[in-house]
Amino acid sequence: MSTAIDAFTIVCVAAGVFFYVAGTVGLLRFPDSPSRLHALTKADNLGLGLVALGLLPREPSVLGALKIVVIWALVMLSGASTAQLIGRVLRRGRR
Amino acid sequence: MSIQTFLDIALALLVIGVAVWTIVARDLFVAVVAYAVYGLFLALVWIRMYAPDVALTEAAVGGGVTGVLLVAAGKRLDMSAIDIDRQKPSTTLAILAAGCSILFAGVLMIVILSLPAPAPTLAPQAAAAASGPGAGLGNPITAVLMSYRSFDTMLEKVVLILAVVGVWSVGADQAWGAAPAPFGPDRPYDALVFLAKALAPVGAIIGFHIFWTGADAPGGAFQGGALLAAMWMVALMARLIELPRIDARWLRLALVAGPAVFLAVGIAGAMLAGSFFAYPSAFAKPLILSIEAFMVLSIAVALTMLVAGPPYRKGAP
Amino acid sequence: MIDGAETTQGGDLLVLAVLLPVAGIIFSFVLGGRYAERVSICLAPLGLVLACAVAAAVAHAGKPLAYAIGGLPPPLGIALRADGISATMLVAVAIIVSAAFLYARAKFDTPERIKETRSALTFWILLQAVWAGLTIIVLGGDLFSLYVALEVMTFAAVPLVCIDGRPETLVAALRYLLFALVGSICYLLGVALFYGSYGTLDIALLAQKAGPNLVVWVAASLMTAGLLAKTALFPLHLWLPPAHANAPAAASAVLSGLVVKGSFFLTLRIWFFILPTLPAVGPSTVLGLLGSAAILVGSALALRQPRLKLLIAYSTVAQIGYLFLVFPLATGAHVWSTIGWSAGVMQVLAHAFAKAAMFFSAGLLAESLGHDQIGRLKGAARALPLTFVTLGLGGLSLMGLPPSGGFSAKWLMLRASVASGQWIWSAPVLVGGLLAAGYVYRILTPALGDGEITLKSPPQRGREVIALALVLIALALGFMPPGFFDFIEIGRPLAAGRPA
Amino acid sequence: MTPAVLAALVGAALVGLGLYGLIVHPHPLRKLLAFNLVGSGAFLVFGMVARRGAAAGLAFDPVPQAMVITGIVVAFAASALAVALVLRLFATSGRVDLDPRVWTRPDDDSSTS
Repeated sequence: MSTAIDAFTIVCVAAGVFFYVAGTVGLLRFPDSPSRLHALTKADNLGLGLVALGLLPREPSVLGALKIVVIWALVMLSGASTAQLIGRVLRRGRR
Repeated sequence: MSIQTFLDIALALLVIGVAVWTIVARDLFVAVVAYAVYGLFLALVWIRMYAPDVALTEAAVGGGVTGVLLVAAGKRLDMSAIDIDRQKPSTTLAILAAGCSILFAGVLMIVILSLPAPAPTLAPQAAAAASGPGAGLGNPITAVLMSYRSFDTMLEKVVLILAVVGVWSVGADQAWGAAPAPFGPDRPYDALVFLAKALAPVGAIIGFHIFWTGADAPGGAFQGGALLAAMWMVALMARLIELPRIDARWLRLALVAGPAVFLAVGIAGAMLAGSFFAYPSAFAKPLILSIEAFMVLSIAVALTMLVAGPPYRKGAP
Repeated sequence: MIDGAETTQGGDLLVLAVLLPVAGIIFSFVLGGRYAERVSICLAPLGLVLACAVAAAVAHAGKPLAYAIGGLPPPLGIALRADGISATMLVAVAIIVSAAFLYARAKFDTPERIKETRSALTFWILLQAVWAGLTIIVLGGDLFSLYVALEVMTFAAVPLVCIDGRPETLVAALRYLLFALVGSICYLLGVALFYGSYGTLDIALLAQKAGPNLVVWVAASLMTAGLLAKTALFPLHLWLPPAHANAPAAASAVLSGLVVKGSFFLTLRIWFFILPTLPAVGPSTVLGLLGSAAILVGSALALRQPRLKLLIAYSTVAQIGYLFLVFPLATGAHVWSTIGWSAGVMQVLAHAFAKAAMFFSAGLLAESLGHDQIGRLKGAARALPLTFVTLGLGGLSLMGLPPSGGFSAKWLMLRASVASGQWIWSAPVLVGGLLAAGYVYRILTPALGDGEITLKSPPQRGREVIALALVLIALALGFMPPGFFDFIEIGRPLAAGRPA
Repeated sequence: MTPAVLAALVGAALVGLGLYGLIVHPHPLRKLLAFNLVGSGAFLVFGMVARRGAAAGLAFDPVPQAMVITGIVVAFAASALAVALVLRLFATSGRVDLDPRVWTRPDDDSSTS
């Protein structure tokens, strides 16, 4: 049982880290701000989501698991809103 | 070299790198943003030092609220930087300054490495005292702040009040009594309004949670208060609520609530527990928690009002 | 149990002395408006009574008072202590702050029908905060509490400088703030090193543990350097003249007379109370030399100032220099170090009272004439006789002419330098006196001459009397009985006759 | 070298870096940023002192950590006051120079009382 959980965690966290790396590469390599933003938010939401998912079964208490989910939700919320705001500023700047 | 050492060194270099960026950045606004980033990395360093309470404070106050304050100021001062930055420091001054700084840092490093070992510590006394009959708190830092060094903690709240008075005092005479200038534009972006509506209630609950668990786990009045202040600021930016007038009685009461209750309990201690700022041992924990509750209020209000700045009235010089 | 860690009889007075102005700040802030003024005026006499009670208790006990806050003794808890010098300072602070309260009433009252004004409310709260900060500085027994007290004082003093809101005052305040903040951080670094070495920040405990080693030297130097920036000792004096010359007169008097003495007092605490046995010839000589330079530079610049308040502010730079001669003249357990110590304390007190009185007078003069240009004072003494009597008597003390506290201080300094064989330190004392005569002469000569003066407003007798009363105290200090000099030795380690 | 000592050395470097910025930059807000670097460097030294004092089942000595928390709040209050002063200076005069020579007028006739 514990081996299965370990394997699940490793797979999920590794996949999450992959998305982080991909997002970071995108941030550094993409040509303009909107596509950089695109890379970044995708990486954050998916990458963090997978890391959180991988850590969930390792949390002994329900409250602890709930905290992990809330953290993920909060990051998604703030990430999405910030991306919106940055995008708005970019559009205004181009006009 | 173990992986942990590698990560520690990488983090150290990162912090120094961002700090260098803050200093050498050409643009004032870039420097300010670099500083905000720096605050977040610093919080990670504090985690590595086994200081979760400090890390929370650094992230919330040092990085978060200070970041908001400086970014807002940096935006308004961008124009001022144009002519002043043209006065390039002379090369002699720069070399002299670099020499002094390197010497200073070098001496400090040597002294740090020559501190005596084993290190002196009050940890055993503090641990015994925190769980003892005097306090009954699981978090020794809260015990130190609220019981052993309560005098400092109360004075520090007085410093916050004075800072608010100082910030208000630079306002215009005609604006006295009015509210500070609003945080955001009259018609805020929809995304911001959505964020504020969704985030502020959750954040406020987390703030209370951090304060409440602070008695026994990392957290406490400062960290909780700072988080509440941040949520209030988000709501202010989205213009969901407006800043209060600075002569509002409730605002004044909220600002002094923490130190005033502290002072009152301290004086009562002289009668009930035989010494100023002593807690009767049966009521120590509930008393400390209730003082902290008022302190959370005072800290949240003080931090927000400090970021908001002096009272403002259109047309006042 | 270690001496000084337990609460002594009369220790309650110390807590009350600290809590009184703190409570004043809280009440003034909540009640607002003209109540801030009323609270200040009501608390001042109480504070004076408390200060005198502390002094009487110290004199009666013949040893320091102590109070362990919360019944929790150091090292984990915090102690307040009052020895001879802190009781003396406490009384001086209470007198000068009360005088400033009375003096400020005319300018910072809240007019009828207006609920609250910016300058009045902030002025009264900030002045009470200066009082609170100074009280904690003289009574605090813990280096970190003292850091917070230093910050209380900074946060109170800086906005006082720019309370009238002109850009020049804002610049002065900002420079003052930056100097003070960097000074605080240097002090704090020293505190960290002390804790890292000895695991306590209590002054009495550190005094027993600290010995001469690298960490202690660096920690003490860092703290001293930080405090020098706050005291405005040459060459860190640049912020002081514009700040003190631009503040309202009531605030200038407190800033120049007392606030800079607060950080000086902490340098005394470090070198004479925590590290009295360190072979500190090197640092004392450096501080003495910086002090001498401050006397010469400050006096020379005072001779060239166009405005009276700037002149008085530069004179503060010079008079601060005298304070630091106490380091070469009183370090160590010599027979003569008692004389040097008495000289230093006397200089602190004499300058505090004389300078406060002179700033009060300069403020009255500026209100009556509408300016304080020295070049346009011709005949002013006839129009404002009492103001110029005060300025003249204050100048007498600054020059060090008898009978005055300034004379006693400088005379004792000369005696100590002769007795210790350190003749060199008598040179700055004497030259500084001559230069002071020069700048006092610059004020008085034109004023006593003939000239047409039109007063914008009549002289204000009541406020002139307050200034005169302070300067009379400065003169009376010249007649202190020998018992006073025994009193200020109470609690000082290595005081003559009882080496540690 | 333990992580705590490493952090303290970083702190010392930050103090030096901040001092350099304080001296070199003419803009008051840049000076304020530099001051904040110096402050956080000093706090890191406190943090090392706390970590070195780990004993009795605690991973740190709580006394210096409590002091850092107080220090961070005080440093923030100082920043807020400085920012208010700078903004007011800019609003009333349109410039933020700290150089006293800019502000001295030879015919200064302002009566301050």
